[in-house]
Amino acid sequence: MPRQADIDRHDTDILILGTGGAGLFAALHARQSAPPGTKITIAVKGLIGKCGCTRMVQGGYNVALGPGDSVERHFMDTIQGGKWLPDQDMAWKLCEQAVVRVRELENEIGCFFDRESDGHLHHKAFAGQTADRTVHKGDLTGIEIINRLMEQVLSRPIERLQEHRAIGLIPNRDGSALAGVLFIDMRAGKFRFVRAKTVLMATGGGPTMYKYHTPSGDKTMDGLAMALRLGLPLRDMEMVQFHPTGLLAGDHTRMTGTVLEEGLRGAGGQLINHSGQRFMFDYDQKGERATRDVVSRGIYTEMRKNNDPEQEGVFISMAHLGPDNVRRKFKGMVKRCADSGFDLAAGKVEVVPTAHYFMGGVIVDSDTRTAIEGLYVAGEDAGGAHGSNRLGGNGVANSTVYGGVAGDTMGADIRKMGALRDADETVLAAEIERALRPSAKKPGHILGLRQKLQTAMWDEVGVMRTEAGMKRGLKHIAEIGDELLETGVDGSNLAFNLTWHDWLNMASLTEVSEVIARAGLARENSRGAHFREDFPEPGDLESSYFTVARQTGDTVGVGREQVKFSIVKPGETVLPEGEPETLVAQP
Amino acid sequence: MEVAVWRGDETGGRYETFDVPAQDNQTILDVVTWIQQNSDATLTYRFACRVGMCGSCAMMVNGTPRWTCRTHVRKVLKGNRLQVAPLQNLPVIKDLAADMDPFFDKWVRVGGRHEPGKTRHDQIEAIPPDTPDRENADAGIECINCSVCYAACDTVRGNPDYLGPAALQRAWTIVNDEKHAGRQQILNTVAASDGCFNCHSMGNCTVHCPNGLDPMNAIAGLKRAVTKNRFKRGG
Amino acid sequence: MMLDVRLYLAQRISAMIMAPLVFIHLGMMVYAIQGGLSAAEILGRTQGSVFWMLFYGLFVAAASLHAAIGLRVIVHETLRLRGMALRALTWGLFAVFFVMGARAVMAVTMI
Amino acid sequence: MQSYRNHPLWLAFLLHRLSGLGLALFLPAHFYVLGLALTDPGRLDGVLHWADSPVVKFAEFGLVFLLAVHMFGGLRLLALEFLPWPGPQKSLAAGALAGAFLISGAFLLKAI
Ligand SMILES: Cc1cc2nc3c(=O)[nH]c(=O)nc-3n(C[C@H](O)[C@H](O)[C@H](O)COP(=O)(O)OP(=O)(O)OC[C@H]3O[C@@H](n4cnc5c(N)ncnc54)[C@H](O)[C@@H]3O)c2cc1C
Ligand code: HEM
Ligand code: SF4
Ligand code: F3S
Ligand code: FES
Repeated sequence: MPRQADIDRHDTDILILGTGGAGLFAALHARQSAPPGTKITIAVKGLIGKCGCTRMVQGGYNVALGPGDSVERHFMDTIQGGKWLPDQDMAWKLCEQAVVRVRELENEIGCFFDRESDGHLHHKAFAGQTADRTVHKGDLTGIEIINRLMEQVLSRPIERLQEHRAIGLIPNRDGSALAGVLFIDMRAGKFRFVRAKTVLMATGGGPTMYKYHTPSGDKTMDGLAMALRLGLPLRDMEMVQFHPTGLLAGDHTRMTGTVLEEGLRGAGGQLINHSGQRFMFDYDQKGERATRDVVSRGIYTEMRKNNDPEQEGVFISMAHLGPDNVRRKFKGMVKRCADSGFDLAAGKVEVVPTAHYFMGGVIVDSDTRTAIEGLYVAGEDAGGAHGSNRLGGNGVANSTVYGGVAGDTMGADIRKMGALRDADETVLAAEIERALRPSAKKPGHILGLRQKLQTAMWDEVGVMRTEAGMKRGLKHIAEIGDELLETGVDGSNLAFNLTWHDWLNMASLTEVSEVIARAGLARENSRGAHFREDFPEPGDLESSYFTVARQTGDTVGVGREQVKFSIVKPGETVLPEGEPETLVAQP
Repeated sequence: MEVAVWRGDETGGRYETFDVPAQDNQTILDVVTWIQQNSDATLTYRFACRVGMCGSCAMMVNGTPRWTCRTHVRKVLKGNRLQVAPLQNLPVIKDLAADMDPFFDKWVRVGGRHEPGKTRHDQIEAIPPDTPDRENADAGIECINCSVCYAACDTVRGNPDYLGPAALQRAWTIVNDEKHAGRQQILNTVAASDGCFNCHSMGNCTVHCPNGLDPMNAIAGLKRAVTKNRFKRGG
Repeated sequence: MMLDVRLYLAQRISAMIMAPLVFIHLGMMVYAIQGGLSAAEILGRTQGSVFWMLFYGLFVAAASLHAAIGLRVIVHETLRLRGMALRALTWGLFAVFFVMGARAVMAVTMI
Repeated sequence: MQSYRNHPLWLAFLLHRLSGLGLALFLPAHFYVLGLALTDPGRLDGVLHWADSPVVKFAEFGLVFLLAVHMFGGLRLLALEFLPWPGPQKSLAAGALAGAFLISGAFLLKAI
């Protein structure tokens, strides 16, 4: 077992965790804002720009640049979509700065978003929007954004720590500020402690503790688990967004859970249950075109009714639109399904709701500062901007806007900061011991545990929840956590040892799963993504509260805090009088 | 099925054989994952998105570079046997994980980043999507930098300094991007030795690009553009 | 260290020059070969002809340049030769080809 | 051969390279033989007679074949590089090969 003396130690000024939209933007803005000579380091669990979910963005980016659209309208949609739970200052800044950020992406970073034939930006509308607002690059918007950002970062003198996994946020001796971050250099299998004056955490959440999930494989809630252990308050932790149509291809393939795009339903795709019937109109007058949460619940209800292990999900069928037409319009999706053996154009494909996005996260102010000096959080790791529901297209807007804000804020704050802080060596030692724990135990089957956790979360803390279910869920999670602590990993060679990282992934996921269940119990109403069968009503909007979870010692406590309607109150609007309710042509 | 997997690191290695149960809807990534999760916990490989967007998972499958998360076993299985190795033309880190830095270093070296002519305070330019330049730029834009073409190119194999198909394709995109402020500079870079003129149009890149892109054609475009530019400037 | 625009153009232009020459040359061969080759026959046609001298002179120059650059590429990619050695090899090959070729042209076209 | 090379464009490349190499190796020999006319016309004749034997005929056919293959392959490349060629490069490769066979075939027929 390495002693602390064997840890590689390393100093920098600005340290950024993660290379999604938030991390990469932060690096670029930090370079623009920080005094010359500031050392910037970017550390990531995978390869720069090649991991995380920003790259996987398909639909696009919400920005109020479309004809007739306004920041006010975007803001109102965000508040209403979030069922009045969003932090309004954050939501406002999101909508306002998205305009700047998209111009920056186009003019400075080099993205090219799809155009109308006259050369102006093309905008489309996701469900839940009252204007055509989403800019995109075909259905591979994330690749365009991340590739361009990645090039900008790679070609600047920014220090890179690739395949470096953050495992602990280490405070200074008196706990008043952050000293640095403990990593595992995954390739070497060694520990590395990096001190920095400011640290941005942008590890992107990612609800991958569900049986079906969309995010990329490197995302396992490490960030939120680290924040929890540091004692930071987390909000909206019960809010897990499910995408209604994840591919169902069996539990032996990593393809399962991956998204079949929203546009399929928008274009007229039909959902068919086990008895061959369309069912969505039983749940909502918009049928398949209803919002994500509604469709997810519809599908989930049908699945429960059926309860057939042979045919778990429902089917999406496009064939009535003409296979050639479908092939042309959804080229990428059709090819992707074909690669995994399904015919989307002419046949039908089995789908399930799949955990997609995590609205909860660390409490931050609208400049990304947290409760502890030196730590900043942006992107999916930060809570508040979306409330109970994230609109399609607001995710990448959020990560890029706040990543940039974080870079600027760190660049400014660092001017006031003196020397690097010394770490609390006992916390450092404890984190190392924690990570090395499995190498002292008898190797076991980690995948089995992960499957148990994913089933427990899907069944008990999933699309539809009850008090009894979540309590059962908590019991399972606790058992799984205990079992994990007794499960070992062959530690003879820790270099690029994926199984060790699977163990660490499980540790983060189990910790955060518990918080999700506890926060779910604390919210006794149904808002957005959180649906309680025992409390199906949204409750009084005026007295809306959000949940705040915090770990003290070994226990997680969840409280409630009143939502501040700092810009607009329920029942009111910031839109000028006489504005139409929606600008989107109704089908 | 019988799966031979390359095990080792930069100092060398050998194939080890595993017996993996066949399943419907099984990709090469699933096969490799199965081995790590059920048979040999020390196996190293790389993936992220699992749906063909991140370009982290490419490996040599039966001697051909492929994205493994989107390669169905059925498509490549030969006599119930499979052979999986790390991507060639790149250094190996461990087992199936290659070091992709040289690939990205060339992406940077070619000048593959946007040089802005405008700022975030300017309006977004109206650019019709169907001009020939824009269509040329768009043709290569969906590159996921997976390195499959780079591993497939025997010119890279012979000349490790050659910029390679993906970086050159990026250069071609930029040359056609009217928003880019330094297009001449890119032409100079690719005209130098180790640039576009090393390409022998052997087409491995185009044939194997999992996204159906055509770097060979992009490089031909560069050759033409540099040549034209050369004569225009006289000598 | 490998092909830049100058070498590339030299190789492509020499190729373009050779294309028609090869056609004619091959045509001649097909024609001449009927009834067997003899020195007298060949020389009778070519000796003293300024046209053939220019024709083959150009051919030899182009081919020497073209082949030298071609070999340079192959040697670089298969034997990893680079730097001065590679440059020396290229021009050495060119010189050998060119001198031998020039001798051959003189032999068949001068009286 | 590794499977990733198993397609017409790569075969065309290989053929072009091998034929180019073959030609480059033959070139000095060819020049040497013709150069004999300058020093020793008798020996040139001898060589040319010797060239009448079927083995040498066949070798010579091979050479013309190489030249034809290389030339058509080269023209194919030039077209690919200098004309903004859209797509059908495979047929171009096949066409080049066919042309080469035509020429060298004609040569062979004549020669026999
Ligand atoms: C399939 C899919 C489609 C989507 N489509 C859309 C869409 O159309 N529109 C939209 O607005 N949003 C969409 N989203 C949501 C959007 O992608 C995310 O909300 C957003 O990109 C998150 O950005 P981020 O920078 O916070 O995190 P990410 O982009 O996920 O980046 C997180 C980074 O942190 C790294 N990391 C994780 N753990 C560690 C650790 N322990 N140490 C070091 N590094 C670590 C990761 O490797 C990664 O680099 C989609 C999401 C998915 C999964
Ligand atoms: C009609 C005549 C010819 C044409 C159109 C032609 C065309 C070409 C072209 C375009 C190339 C570049 C290939 C590449 O970069 O991949 C090439 C390479 C080459 N050529 Fe020629 N050529 C001709 C005649 C010859 C002759 C007569 C010789 C030899 C004496 C020759 C020897 C070579 C060699 C050695 C190469 C290098 C091959 C390689 O890089 O793979 N060529 N030729
Ligand atoms: S061009 Fe194709 S093969 Fe090459 S890196 Fe890009 S996507 Fe991969
Ligand atoms: S494989 Fe290589 S040689 Fe050219 S055509 Fe593609 S870059
Ligand atoms: S895992 Fe992302 S491309 Fe295969």
